[in-house]
Amino acid sequence: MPFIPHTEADIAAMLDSIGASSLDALFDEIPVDLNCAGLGGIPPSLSEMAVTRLAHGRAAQDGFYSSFLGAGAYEHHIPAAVWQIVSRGEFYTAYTPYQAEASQGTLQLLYEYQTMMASLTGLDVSNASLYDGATALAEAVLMAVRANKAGVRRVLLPDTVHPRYRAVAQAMVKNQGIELVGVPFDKASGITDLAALEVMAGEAAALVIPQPNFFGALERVDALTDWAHAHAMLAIAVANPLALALLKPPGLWGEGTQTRGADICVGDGQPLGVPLSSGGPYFGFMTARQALVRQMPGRMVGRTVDLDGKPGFVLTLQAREQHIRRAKATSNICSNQGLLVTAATIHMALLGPEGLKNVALSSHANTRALIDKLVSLLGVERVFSSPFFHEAVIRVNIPVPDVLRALRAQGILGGYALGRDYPELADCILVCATETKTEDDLEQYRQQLERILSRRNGRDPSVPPCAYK
Amino acid sequence: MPFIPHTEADIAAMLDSIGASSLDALFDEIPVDLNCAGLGGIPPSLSEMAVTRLAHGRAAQDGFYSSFLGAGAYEHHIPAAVWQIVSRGEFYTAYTPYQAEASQGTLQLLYEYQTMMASLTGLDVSNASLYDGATALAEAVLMAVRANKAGVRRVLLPDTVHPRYRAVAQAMVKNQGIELVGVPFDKASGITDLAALEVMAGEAAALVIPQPNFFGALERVDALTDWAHAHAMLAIAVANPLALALLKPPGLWGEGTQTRGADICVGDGQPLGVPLSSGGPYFGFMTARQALVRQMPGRMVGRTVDLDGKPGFVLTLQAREQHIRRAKATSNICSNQGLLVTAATIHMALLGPEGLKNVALSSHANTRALIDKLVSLLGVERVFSSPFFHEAVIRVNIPVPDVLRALRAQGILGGYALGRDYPELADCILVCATETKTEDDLEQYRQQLERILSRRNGRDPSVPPCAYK
Amino acid sequence: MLIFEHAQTGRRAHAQAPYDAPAADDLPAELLRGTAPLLPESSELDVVRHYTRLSQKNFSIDTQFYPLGSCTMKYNPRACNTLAMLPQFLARHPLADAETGQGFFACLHELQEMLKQATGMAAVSLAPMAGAHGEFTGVAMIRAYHDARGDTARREIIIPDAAHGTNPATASMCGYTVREIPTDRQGNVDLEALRAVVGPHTAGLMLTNPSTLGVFEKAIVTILKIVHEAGGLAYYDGANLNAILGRVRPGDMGFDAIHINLHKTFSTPHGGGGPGAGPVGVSERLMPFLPIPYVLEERGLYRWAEEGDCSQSIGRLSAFGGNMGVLLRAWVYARMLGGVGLRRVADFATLNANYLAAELQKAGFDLAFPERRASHEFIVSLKKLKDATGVAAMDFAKRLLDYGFHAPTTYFPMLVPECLLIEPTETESKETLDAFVTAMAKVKEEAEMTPELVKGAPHTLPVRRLDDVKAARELDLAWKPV
Amino acid sequence: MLIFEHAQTGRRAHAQAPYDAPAADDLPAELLRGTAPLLPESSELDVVRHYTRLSQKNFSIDTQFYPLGSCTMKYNPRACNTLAMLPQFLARHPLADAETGQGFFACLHELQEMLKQATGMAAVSLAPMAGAHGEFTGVAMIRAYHDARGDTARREIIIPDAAHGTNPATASMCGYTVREIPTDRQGNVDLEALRAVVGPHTAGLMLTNPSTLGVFEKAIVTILKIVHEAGGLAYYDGANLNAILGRVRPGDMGFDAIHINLHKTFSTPHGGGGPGAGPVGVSERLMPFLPIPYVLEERGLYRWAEEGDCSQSIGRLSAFGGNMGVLLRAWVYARMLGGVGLRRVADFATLNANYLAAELQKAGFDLAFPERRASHEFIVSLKKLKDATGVAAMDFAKRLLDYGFHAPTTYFPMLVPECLLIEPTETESKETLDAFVTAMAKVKEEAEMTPELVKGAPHTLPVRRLDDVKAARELDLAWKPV
Ligand SMILES: Cc1ncc(COP(=O)(O)O)c(C=O)c1O
Ligand SMILES: Cc1ncc(COP(=O)(O)O)c(C=O)c1O
Repeated sequence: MPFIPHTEADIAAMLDSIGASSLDALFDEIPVDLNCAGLGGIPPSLSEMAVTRLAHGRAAQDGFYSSFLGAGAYEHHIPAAVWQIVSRGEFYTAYTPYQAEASQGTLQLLYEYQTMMASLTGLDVSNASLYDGATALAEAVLMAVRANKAGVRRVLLPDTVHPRYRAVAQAMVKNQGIELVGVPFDKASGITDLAALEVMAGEAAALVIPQPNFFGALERVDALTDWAHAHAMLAIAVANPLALALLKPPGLWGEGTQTRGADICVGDGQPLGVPLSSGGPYFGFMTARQALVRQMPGRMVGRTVDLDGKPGFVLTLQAREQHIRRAKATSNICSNQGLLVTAATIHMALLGPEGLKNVALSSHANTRALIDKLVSLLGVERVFSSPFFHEAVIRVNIPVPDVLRALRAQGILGGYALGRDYPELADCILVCATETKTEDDLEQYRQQLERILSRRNGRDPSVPPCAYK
Repeated sequence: MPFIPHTEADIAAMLDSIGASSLDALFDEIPVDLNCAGLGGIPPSLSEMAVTRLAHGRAAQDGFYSSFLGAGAYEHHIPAAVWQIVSRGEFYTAYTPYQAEASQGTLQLLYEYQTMMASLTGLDVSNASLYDGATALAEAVLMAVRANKAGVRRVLLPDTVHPRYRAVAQAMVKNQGIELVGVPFDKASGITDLAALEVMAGEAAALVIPQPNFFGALERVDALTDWAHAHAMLAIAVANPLALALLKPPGLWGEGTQTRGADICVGDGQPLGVPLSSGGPYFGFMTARQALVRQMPGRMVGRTVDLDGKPGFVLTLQAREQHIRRAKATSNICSNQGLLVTAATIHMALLGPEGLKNVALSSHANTRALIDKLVSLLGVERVFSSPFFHEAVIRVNIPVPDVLRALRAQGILGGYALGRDYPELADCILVCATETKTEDDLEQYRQQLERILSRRNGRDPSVPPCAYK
Repeated sequence: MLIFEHAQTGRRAHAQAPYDAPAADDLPAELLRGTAPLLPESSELDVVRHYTRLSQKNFSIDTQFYPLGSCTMKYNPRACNTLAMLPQFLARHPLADAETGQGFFACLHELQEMLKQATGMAAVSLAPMAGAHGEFTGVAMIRAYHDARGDTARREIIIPDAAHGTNPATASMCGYTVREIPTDRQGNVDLEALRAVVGPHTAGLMLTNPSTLGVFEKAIVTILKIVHEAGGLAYYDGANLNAILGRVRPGDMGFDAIHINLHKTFSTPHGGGGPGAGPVGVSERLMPFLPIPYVLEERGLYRWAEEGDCSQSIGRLSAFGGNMGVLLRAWVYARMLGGVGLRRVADFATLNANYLAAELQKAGFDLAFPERRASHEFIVSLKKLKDATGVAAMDFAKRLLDYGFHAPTTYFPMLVPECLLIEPTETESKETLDAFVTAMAKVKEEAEMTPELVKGAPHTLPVRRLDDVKAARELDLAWKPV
Repeated sequence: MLIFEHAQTGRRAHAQAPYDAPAADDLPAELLRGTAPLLPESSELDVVRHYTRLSQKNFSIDTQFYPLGSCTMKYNPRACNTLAMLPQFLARHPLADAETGQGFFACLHELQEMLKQATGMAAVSLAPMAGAHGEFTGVAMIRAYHDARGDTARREIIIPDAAHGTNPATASMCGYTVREIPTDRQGNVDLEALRAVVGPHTAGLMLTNPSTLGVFEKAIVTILKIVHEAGGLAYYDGANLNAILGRVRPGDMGFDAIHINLHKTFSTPHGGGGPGAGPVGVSERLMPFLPIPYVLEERGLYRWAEEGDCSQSIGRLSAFGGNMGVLLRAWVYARMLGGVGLRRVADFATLNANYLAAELQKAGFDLAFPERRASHEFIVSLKKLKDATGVAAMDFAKRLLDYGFHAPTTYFPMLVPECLLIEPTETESKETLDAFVTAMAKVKEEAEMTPELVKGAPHTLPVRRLDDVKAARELDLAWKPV
């Protein structure tokens, strides 16, 4: 009986105390005809040893790759200390800190996290996390619409925002009759087209501004922010938090001294100490101006004092949340991504402002070096002219799927094929080299790509066929 | 400055407080001509990320093998909980519990460990560990000699004891003028020759009795123990602690009701939750009869009470130890293998008596199955007739180094070549299959061995040459 | 002390960052940051020590009995953590081709299949990242279903008053109006009230069974019949699945959509707030609307089902498909328990709850539904004690902390005054339950003899009772350097 | 509560053992165990909870400042743990062929080379498993050297009275007689006394430098000259190497054999007692006697040097070559610090010690050697305080625990009455040192004002002062079921 401590004697004594004749008797309120015969369809119990062997086998089957994939999830070095502390039972096996006095560890950490995120984004307040960057964007859209006094239910969502984020936002807001309107990008620079925006002025509750955008390109965030405010819209930043160690924080976006900066900033916290993990768990972050704090979704931790006046921490502003406000809550979110926030907080504390900035700089330098190497090859060119941060788009003159498959056969994941989301960029690859990559890794990529391209005339016999269909 | 927190301002303020002009000034008592220029011969500092990459590369280079090696170190499944708890900072980064009140975690755990080991070996008292099984044997020999009222400095050490243990004991006791006398084994049964013993009666302080012995064979421990006592010698057991979940505990060895059992039991605790780890750290255990407690080396934890009468734990009988008794101490040991004992204690608690016995039984059954499979091959035979526990000797009819190298090329470590320590067994391999092995693993071994043996006439072209010379 | 207070300008954990990072001289100055963010400048030792010590200020399953009702705080097997964090799984990029992750996909696919078996649903998607996210998914599918049929007048979701707050909040997020229905004296849905609200506006019903009152909704078949006949669909909030695993399945009860909180029933850790995972299961008719991605198996090869595979899908719920690490932990758990073990979960969770209820009743506590069988949890009401002594459920809860027990859930469900919702889970031993009963009895006695002691609790924790009101009034959500 | 008291007959952690293990019907009954051993029968949750809670009762570097003199309790980088526990290193069998472990051997070989560089010795063996084991190795080599020359009358080892207990104990284990020599007022070896004892019976001298008094032996060259001229060899106890790393090397001082406590200077964790590692370094003349195994590199391939390689070796010190996991941790540490970083260790360990000494002196504490430069540690004597208040060093130490600081080493070295040997290490920040000074001053004040408070300390730990005498008189070394 894995994980069940009961001895025969325990069971007998307990049934006796209850006054029940058997375990079955405890289910006597369940209508008999609903009873299921058991879970025979589920494979039999394995010992920890056997599952360990199975899992190791599966992991070994998948192996490791030299990856140049970014597109919203980034490979960074995570200090060994981070997950050793995160895995401590006291963090790992606690619930949401409902009993504040018995949860000061988690609560203080969250308060520290909120402080770090507020500062990193240049805004006043942070919540304690949302599911991921994409749902955080959706929540920001809902928040902006709630905050809109005029009842406008339309939000401008540039095409340069991560396509998956746009899809999630769409799925999450459409049932509330909110319209998300795309904004095209300039084909030369790869950033949002300010001219196109002008056409859309007026009826929108907010403009979303990605920085860097999905192509790695740096948007003209000051102009966009000021434009949004000039048109009575909120400015919602979607940012890579690592980039913010280097880039102007959203809270300061805008030109001139009158600007108030972006109103809300969201993004995915994964680059801050969360392993790629095949896609999750990551965490969404959200910060905002103080004025919007009561519109925020998700938990927040506040500092207060105890009976003796000693400082301590509690969940606060719970009246926004579903367990109090129910149908009128700012969101239905309950469980969030607390443990990942724990990792991020320790990660940021270990790196500090200089360390985080160095990671950003090194990642960026690696991507620059890679791009330089690749565009030196015949048949490869850069696509967009804007400055980029740690990720950029290249165009290749043979079919992208073939290129990527051939690279994969050499243990290299060459990047993200943009054609899937942008048909006009079907010959383009989004590549990223973080600080984890060495000069040798970059050189491997270049050499392999050169080899692949140089055979462009015949079909390369070393390209394995696609496994699917 | 890795791991140094000092800021420039700190350094200035601290030097100021000291009244020193520079860091160099702090070393002004070191004779100038001894000053070394620095450690330029040591490679420059790497970031954690860079060392991580380097270490991962080295580990990947080594890879994994399907191993049938035992010979004193055994592959067992270790519950995931064990090392997750052991790695907790409070266990991992504490020192020897000199301040008992601030070390009740470690001290209580050690008391629990002592309890478990005493019971497992059937003896009264346990120390808190020695370096490894081999040094534990050496310490037992010294202890037996100390305890010998007649001043006899001779101990009988059968050839069936692990050759490395014998070597270590020799290195550690020879300077005190103690003589270790070998006892031959019976070539048919593979166990200590009782007849040969008779010849040696008289002048010895102790007889060492391995169970199982180095060949995996089960010694006639009752007869040996009684023989030792009949000749006024102490009986020193050297046991695999996992085997003791199944086998008669040394404290009960001997026939008839008058027997007092072995006097001391030592061994290596590695099978109790310690990974193979390329050879260490493991830990040596030692238990003994109460009467010998003051002769024991190493730390011991005792239960006592605090000022309020509440139970608590302290290091005790420290007057035996080097830091008090100095030149007259029972041993020079100071640091022991505490963290491994931590692992073993949690491991034993998780497995319990039934679990530990099941591991022993499964390991044994796997080895039996393997031996049956292998001896069914032409050219393979069992060597010794005695019953064995989870390890046994086979003879092959082509050179052992070739067999092992050919197996290794298939990812299999086929066992330990006995010729190195027993020239007369140059055609023999000691094999072991623990509970971690599946039927498929055993079958792989059989098939590969069959393939290798079937080519016995020509040199097998698939045998790679030896890398050395 | 905050980590910021351990910090010092110029201090660094030097091993943790590449040195001499090259300047980003290609980036326009106006896009760069002027001042450094307020991250602590600390040494590695200070960070490790600070967070290790902070952790010690938490109660957790690994350190305390944690009978937090509705949260299923059972033992989180350590192997789940170890195996979910195997380096290949951790290093895998979410957008890497499926060919490079067949081992990983095999685990997810098995989990998907096991969840189908355990719930009796026709199909499962692992995408939602928590229970509430699963609820959203389920209700969005219900809406997509009606919309697809042009049945667009259905704009109401019926929810019992005992429901968890996520249920009504979810309905609102899906653009629905909530119709709350009362609970009867026995803790059941009031059937008359249900009949009164159903109709052509009914999009569906959301129900937790066993309910958050800790009792099994006996008339479940009738309830679903009423809803279905009115043209509505039925959503099952699987937060309490631990109570009935292998005994009765939501699919067999007739539900159209469900979620499962893997961080409850499948014992993945809650991490002080999350992450969870809330896979959804659906009946045949909702299958076309399942969110993406989910795992497809075709001729022995696995891949994600994506946009092209399911044109009617409600779409994506996350950028990269869900909380994979949580799913892997649940997979390990389910494989260790197996079919028989999963059924035992319900048996022993129920045994523990009923035993604890019986013992507490013997110790003089009032059960909210004494005539009912407890499911995996049950409610004690301290109303009488409060009236007699002034000691409220919250005071009582805080005093339990002093005895080394995490408090049960307080003031939820809101219907029962001064309630404690107690869920022991199957992984706790009789001894632990007995010790808890002793502590409960002791606190009751204290409440009667020395009520101030209880009202001033806790007394032995890192802080005494904290001022919630001040926290909300004088908002302090981020530290500012002085 | 002991783990045995959480146990219950028939209870098990069921996931942790193969089921249905086949009987060992081939084994003779008389060789089998009759009754089961007294191991606890517990659930996995109970075990995890028990040991997690026990761990919280420890002070440790990760949770407290730990200025335990002579023990060098500095930050143990977490990366060392992670990387030493890479699965391939953990899974490697010690007897697997060297060809299968070239990556592993490369790390060890680098460590061997780095230690040679750091100590200035001609060769290093990584075999000894702790400092004392290294001492044994060193003295055994000295003996082997004399014996090999037929110089067998040398049967005495000279050891200063300030030496650690392992030094004399080691000499005895090697069959030597100990000649203790006194320390002068300045904390130096008494040269006259040394001259008086050396002679044809002298096998060697064992010395710690800086000594355990926290001062550098200025006349070290003279001392070694005296010993060498008498035909003896000199052994360096490297426990205090942290003080001089990169500043002065034992090899350059002229020592013949040394050990290094990797669990001190190279920051491998001490694990509540061990494991440590005590590699030995030797001068040219002792090279033939090095213990086996050590790592050989031949044409780019690594392997162990074994019996056949070195006929004069003193032999084996362990079954499988040493504490590999500790060595790997030290390798990671050394690679992260590099040559420059290792030198900084001594700089800042010394800065911290001298600063702390200066501040404590200002706070009214008596330094044992106020005219001397502190090395990486220093001694405070509480003799005056004791005389005035009755508060002994031990009381003082216990009271520091209440303030959240581990106590310094007490009553060692024995020469200084009521001493505290304080070693802050380089990884602690100025703030931490200042906080410690404040606590020291506070306890001093308490000792003066309310001595009983200090004598009754600790007051805030899991237990109050424990009765050592009872522990030794009424020996209770193992629990017995009642
Ligand atoms: C009954 C019930 N429904 C839904 C939820 C929400 O689940 P989650 O926290 O996973 O979003 C909970 C969580 O406590 C619950 O108890
Ligand atoms: C000066 C000195 N020498 C030797 C030793 C013994 O080292 P180990 O504990 O590693 O055996 C110590 C340990 O405390 C020490 O301080």
